Amino acid sequence: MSAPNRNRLASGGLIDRSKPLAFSFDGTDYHGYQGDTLASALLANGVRLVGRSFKYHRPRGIFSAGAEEPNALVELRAGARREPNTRATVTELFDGLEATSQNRWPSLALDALSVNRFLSPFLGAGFYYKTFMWPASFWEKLYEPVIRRAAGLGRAAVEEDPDHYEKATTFCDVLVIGAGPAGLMAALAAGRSGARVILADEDFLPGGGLNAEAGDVDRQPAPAYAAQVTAELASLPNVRVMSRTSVFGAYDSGTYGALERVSDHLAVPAPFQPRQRLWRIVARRAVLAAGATERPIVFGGNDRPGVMLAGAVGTYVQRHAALPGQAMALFANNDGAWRGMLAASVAGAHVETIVDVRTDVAPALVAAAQARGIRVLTGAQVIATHGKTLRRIEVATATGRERIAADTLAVSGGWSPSVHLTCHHGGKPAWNETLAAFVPGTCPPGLTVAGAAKGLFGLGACLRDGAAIGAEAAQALGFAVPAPDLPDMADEAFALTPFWHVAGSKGASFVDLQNDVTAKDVGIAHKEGFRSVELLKRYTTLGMATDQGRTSNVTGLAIMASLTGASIPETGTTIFRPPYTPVSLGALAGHHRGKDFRPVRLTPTHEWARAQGAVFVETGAWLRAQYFPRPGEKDWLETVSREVTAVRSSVGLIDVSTFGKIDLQGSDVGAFLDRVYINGFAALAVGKARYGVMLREDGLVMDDGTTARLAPEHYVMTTTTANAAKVYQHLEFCLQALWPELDVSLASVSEQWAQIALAGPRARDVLARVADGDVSNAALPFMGAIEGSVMGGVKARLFRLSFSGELGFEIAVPARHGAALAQALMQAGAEFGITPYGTEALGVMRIEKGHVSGNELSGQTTAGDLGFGRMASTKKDYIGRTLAARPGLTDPDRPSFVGFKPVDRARRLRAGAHFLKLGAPPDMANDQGYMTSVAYSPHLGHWIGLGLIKRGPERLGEHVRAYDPVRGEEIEVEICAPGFIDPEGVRLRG
Amino acid sequence: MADHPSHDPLAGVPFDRVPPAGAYGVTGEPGIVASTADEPFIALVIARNGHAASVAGRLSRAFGSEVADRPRAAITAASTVIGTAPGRFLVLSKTETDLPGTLRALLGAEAAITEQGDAYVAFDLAGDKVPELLAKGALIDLDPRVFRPGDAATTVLAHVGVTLWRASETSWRVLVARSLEASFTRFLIASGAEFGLRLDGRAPGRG
Amino acid sequence: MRYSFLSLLANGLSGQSRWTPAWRDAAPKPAYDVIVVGGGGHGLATAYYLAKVHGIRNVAVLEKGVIGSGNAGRNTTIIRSNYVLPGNEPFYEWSMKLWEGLEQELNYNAMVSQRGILNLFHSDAQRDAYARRGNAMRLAGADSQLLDRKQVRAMYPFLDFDNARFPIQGGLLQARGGTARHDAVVWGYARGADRLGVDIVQNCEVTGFLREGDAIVGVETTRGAIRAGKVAVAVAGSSSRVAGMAGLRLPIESHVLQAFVSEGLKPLVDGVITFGAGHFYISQSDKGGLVFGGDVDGYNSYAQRGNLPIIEDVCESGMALMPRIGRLRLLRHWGGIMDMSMDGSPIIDRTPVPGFYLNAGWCYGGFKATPASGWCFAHLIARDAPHEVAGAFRLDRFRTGHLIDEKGVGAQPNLH
Amino acid sequence: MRIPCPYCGERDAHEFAILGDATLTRPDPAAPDAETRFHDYVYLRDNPAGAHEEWWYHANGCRQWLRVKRDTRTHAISGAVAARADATSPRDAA
Repeated sequence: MSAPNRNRLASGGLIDRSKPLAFSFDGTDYHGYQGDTLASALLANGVRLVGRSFKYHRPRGIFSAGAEEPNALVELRAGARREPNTRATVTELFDGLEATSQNRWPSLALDALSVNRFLSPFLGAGFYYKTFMWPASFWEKLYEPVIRRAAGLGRAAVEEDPDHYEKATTFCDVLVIGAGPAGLMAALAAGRSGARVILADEDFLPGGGLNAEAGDVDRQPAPAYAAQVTAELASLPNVRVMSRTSVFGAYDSGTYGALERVSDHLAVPAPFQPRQRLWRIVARRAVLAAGATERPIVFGGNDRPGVMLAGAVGTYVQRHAALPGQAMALFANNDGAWRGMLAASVAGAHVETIVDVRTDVAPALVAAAQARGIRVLTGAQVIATHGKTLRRIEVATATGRERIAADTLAVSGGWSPSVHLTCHHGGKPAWNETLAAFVPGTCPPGLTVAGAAKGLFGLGACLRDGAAIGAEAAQALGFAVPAPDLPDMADEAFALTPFWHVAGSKGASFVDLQNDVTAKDVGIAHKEGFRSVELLKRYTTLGMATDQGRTSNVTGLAIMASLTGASIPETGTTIFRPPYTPVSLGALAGHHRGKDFRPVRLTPTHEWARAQGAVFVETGAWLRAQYFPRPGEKDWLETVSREVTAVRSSVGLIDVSTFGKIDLQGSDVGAFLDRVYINGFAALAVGKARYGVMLREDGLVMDDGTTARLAPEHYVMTTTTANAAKVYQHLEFCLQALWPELDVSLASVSEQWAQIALAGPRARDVLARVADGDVSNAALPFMGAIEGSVMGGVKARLFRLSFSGELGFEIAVPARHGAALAQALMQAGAEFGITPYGTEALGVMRIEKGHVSGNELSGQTTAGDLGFGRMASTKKDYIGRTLAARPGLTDPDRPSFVGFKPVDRARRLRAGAHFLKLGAPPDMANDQGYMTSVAYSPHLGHWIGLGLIKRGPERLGEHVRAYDPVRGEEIEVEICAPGFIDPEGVRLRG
Repeated sequence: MADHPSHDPLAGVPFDRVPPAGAYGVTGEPGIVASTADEPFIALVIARNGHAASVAGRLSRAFGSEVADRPRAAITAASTVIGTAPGRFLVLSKTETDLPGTLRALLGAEAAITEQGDAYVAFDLAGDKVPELLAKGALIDLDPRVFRPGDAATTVLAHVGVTLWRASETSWRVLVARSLEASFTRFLIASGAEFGLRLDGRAPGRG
Repeated sequence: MRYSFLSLLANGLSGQSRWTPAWRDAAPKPAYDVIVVGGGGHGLATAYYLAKVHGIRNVAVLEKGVIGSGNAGRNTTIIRSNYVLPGNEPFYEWSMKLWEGLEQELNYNAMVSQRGILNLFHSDAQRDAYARRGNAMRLAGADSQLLDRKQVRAMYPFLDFDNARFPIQGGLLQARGGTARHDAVVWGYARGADRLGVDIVQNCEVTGFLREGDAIVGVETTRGAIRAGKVAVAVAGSSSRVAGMAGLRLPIESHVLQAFVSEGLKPLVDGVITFGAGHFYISQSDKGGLVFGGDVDGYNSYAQRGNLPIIEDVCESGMALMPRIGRLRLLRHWGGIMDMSMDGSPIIDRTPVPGFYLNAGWCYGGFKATPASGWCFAHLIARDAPHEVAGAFRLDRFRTGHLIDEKGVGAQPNLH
Repeated sequence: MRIPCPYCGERDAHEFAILGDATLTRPDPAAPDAETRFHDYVYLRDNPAGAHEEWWYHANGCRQWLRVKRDTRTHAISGAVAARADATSPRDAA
């Protein structure tokens, strides 16, 4: 177990050799060390084949050492915790890690779909758009299912994600993104000023490039210097260092999204710890110090396992003491890559050949390489590679071609600054000819870029720039920044000759490794006119893979530019959309899933209702008692019919606390109500309530409800449950924005008052036993509203209202007394067989009575449609009055509110059925309206319905078809007046 | 899911019930103690147009603490007055059994008074980790260096509207709509479990 | 070049060297019979049908950038005809019919894939509303099925049936609904129009109108003035700005709608699913990415990007519906500028300005409308009378009160 | 996006509901062309790409209606004032 890894250096690196970690890949056990990534541990164990590409299923190895990884994607963990498409290069190794290769069958080494590569001459860019059309019906049946199965990468878990996620918000003065040399110095400069600083870094070890740096900084090894600065930052109370935290998006007003991988480095999260935490970081200033990404050179066979970015080779050797191979070569166009390879050689890597496209490489570099026994080929290009995993490269030099043995080919085409976040507000990067790279353009407000992310490629320059930018950010916010102490660093000269593509290559030359987009595909796009960068990307899928084109975008652009003859900036820019790196959906959801998806509102009688055996139903955010089944009842209909019958014959009660309740106080409330209701309220007497209908300004009905006048300057309004918040907001708009001169104060009292409706012929008898005062018809007549008390001194508001059509009262008490009131009413009504009823029975009774509710208040109906036309005052202005008069809203042909009975009384009605004239063919031209609500009326012994039908009130008695093909039904119904029971209202006035 | 236990502090607690009093999350000394034991009398004062300053002044004199027309909590041993909106104040009292009556007498025609004592459940949150817990739901800056004792905010915590204030260096109060008590308590438990949270429920009696 | 087995074979054998541009990158001529402003799906489809159906071939499509770079390339690719109102449903069903023959019509595989769209419902009231809608669809000749909870579970067993805050009660299925490859639709119409003689002029932004009296007789552009018998505008997202140049104020606001795609995955979601208890809909592309979205961000915007609250809201809904997706990753999100009209329905109409034709107000529903929108707009332009399935999409309906408000939320564009 | 509420301070837009253009004035219902004016008021919008003054309601805060000045191209917010004339910002008053 603790035997040294095959490709592990004996010493050096930032791994802890005393902490071996066991892991498996494709079922084979290996071990690595604390400080490894999965990729470094695989390399140290000599594993070179790790994945298959998207389209051609070509064998692929580890290509990079960071988030830009296009190849080394694995399924991490197993079972419900399976994480597809996980980059081995940023996966921190932990004991027990289990990884599996993906997008292959039956095995990684023997993938059946690798036959695709033999079809590759036919599968070029745009291939799909030109074929699979014959015959048409084969697409869904044959072609697409095959394509879908072959496409995709990893597999999602089958079970529910067992881990927890959290979201949190934090605030700072200066957010520093990236803890490399520039980021560390920026955080230090800002932190020393006393500003609140957050330093967020995606790695588990702060330091960035310093951790892969062979040289010294400030007279100590670079990683030690990083550790020293990190330690100082951690000691500052105003600085928060957030490792394993990727800032993934720059949103508006200085809000940044960040993902903290709290537990991803563990087999399972610690008790009560989330797997990941989403941070919203609100920063007054931000410093982007995200570094740069190396880009490859495109040549034949450049995707073979063993071909790797040069900087990644340096990282594996220096930071992880892992050798990507035993015989290395470099193919580059810049000095930086040389220096990295020389350092790797010093560290123990066997670097044998350097191939550089340039003819004018600095003699000192050439001499240094040769001094280490490295063969140097300048003015040369790699044109092909060989081996299942890399064994030989083929190089074209000025004098000819030769094959050179190498199991690892480091490639460097230069570096692209990580400008991603600078683009998130639409900023376009600018092309820098000297660097042959895009550098930040217009940045999001408050964000400045430091170090390599803005194109500074020397370590000293990055350190200095980071300090300056960090200081500037803090200073801009008014903090005094002490002069930073900078390590003395000289920079190596930057030398690069832009070079993108070895034109005379043999074999497929991949631009986008993950999506298998080749240089030839770029050529096809060019031939077919998809030449602007947006079209190129969409047509070829270049840059659309999980690596977001980090190593391919610029190269693809450059190849297209060379084909069109235009410059790179003329051809386009590569812009980046958030997120910077992919973010788990679980983290974005946080705690809000399952039953905690949304808060639940419970009525004051919830526990009481549960004790009564209630079945609950979701009504918006509320949970309400739907019905109260009793033993022996065969279905809900029997229960509901019993409840309805009990109310109609004796007495029942229901919690109606969910209605919106709004207190209105002031000298202008009456005038105000007149302006928001279609009917008049100014003359409403104290102690009385009135039903009102409210329109939107466009003339359609918004809501209905009753408003009672409790005192000369005190009213209380009820709204429907669904519209409570909307109506309150509307009233506040009217008062604050339209008529601020009115003396009206609004207060929501929905939560303060529990409200219970008591209905039925025995309602008064029951109430009389619970109320402390007189509730006789004289004291509390129909539509009366009085303040009093119940249960021996509990403050109460008593309303004589009825939704059911029976003698009815609504009794409001302070919410904490709601359950006690229900109990008291039950006790008082016991001798009458008082029955608790739920929303279903309430619905049945309102339908029997012909009252409108949510299904009719659809936002598509006018007051006239619903039969309230005559209620509308003609003597005053009110919201919606003017536009309600438009011809389209007053058309007599509009569907209007009426009742319906099945002609065959045994038939069941269905809401949602459309009305057709008898004999009319079922088509849209004959559509006359639809059934809005239905119920089985135990009182009548058959189903009844409410609905909207053209000229309804003129057609009472007419028979029409209720057409309901989605339930396979069609029945004949009779149009009738909407009140099925006691249309004269004798009962409720009783 | 079967291979590893999940640490759900709410396992077995129905979502439509206020979780019972007790200890949740990591064991040991709780990082947070949440309590709903204290049930103050509460009323909303709305200054009528043009009377905000006068009302604030009268409230200051009556309750013995500087009430300002801004999101602050004026705290004394017996009362707290919180600004929730221009000219709007939530008055909490431990002693005024007829708080609306007292306020009407005090403010006369200058303000509209609405009783709200049953509209809210008042959570007391104590412990160093309270700001970290609240940061898991809040979208406002509750850093103890910024949100000082006496600071108040009417805002949203994990989809639940609240009025909260910092009552002292180490204690915080949150008013939550009564119907949302169960959901809010679940948020507290889920977010506080990593610190250890002790929930002290209401004394039976007034609830 | 016509695409056939033969052409594919020939190109495969010749190293893909014989392909020719899918459409000409035309330079503008001084005058056209019709200028279509806007090189998105609607504009290109309009030009195609003008040429194909009405024989009007002296047509230019003017695009300020490259074709398909606006909403045509920034949507979630869903096609469906599951509307309820008589003003809408026949139109969208006509669009559905055109989708069903589109690829053969255009000789271009736009990957029209009828894997079904399922709208979940979670309450009796929602069920009733979906029944009403399903029946309306049948009246218009569309297909619809009302499924119960068991049937939904059989289709998508991995949805949260056991621990949901808002339990799934059933769904309205349109089996003919599905998705299409959005970019390919643009390219297919462009190629088809080009072959019929239409000039597709890219990087040509309209900066003003040429007037003769009241009438519009052409456009000013960044590539010079171009005269036209008729100017037809299909620039969703920019409708107010372009109409403003003609002196018109529109019943439209521009809002941002975000869309999301996950990393590529093996098949997981077959058809399109919409969540009825939150803002979330999802499908999976042929490449394997989960494509999903939710509500508009809610505020007027021309920024083509959104903010975290909606991203979180969408993912909360996604996790509530499909708790297995927690460990999958969001790969990209982006925003499109929606032409949100005041009743949530589009406008295809002449305007009070002679010579100026308007196609606008598609809200977030424009992609699925592409074929019928082009068809009906071409009809209007060619015949100066509305096509029968688009007769309700009048500009003056707000004045007359003949609104087409599917959601019933009134003149509040961000709620449609 | 964060909105500077004059009373509550800067708050995330998540706490607010937006109603749209705040430059419109509810017409006089007695005007002879009231229907046309109401049509314009309810339905027609300048919908500018750039500076926009709009109604935001601080639903999860002080429940004030604010007039917010915001750029629709950049989302940059340059100010917010309460709708009610006498509801001056306490910070201004201080």
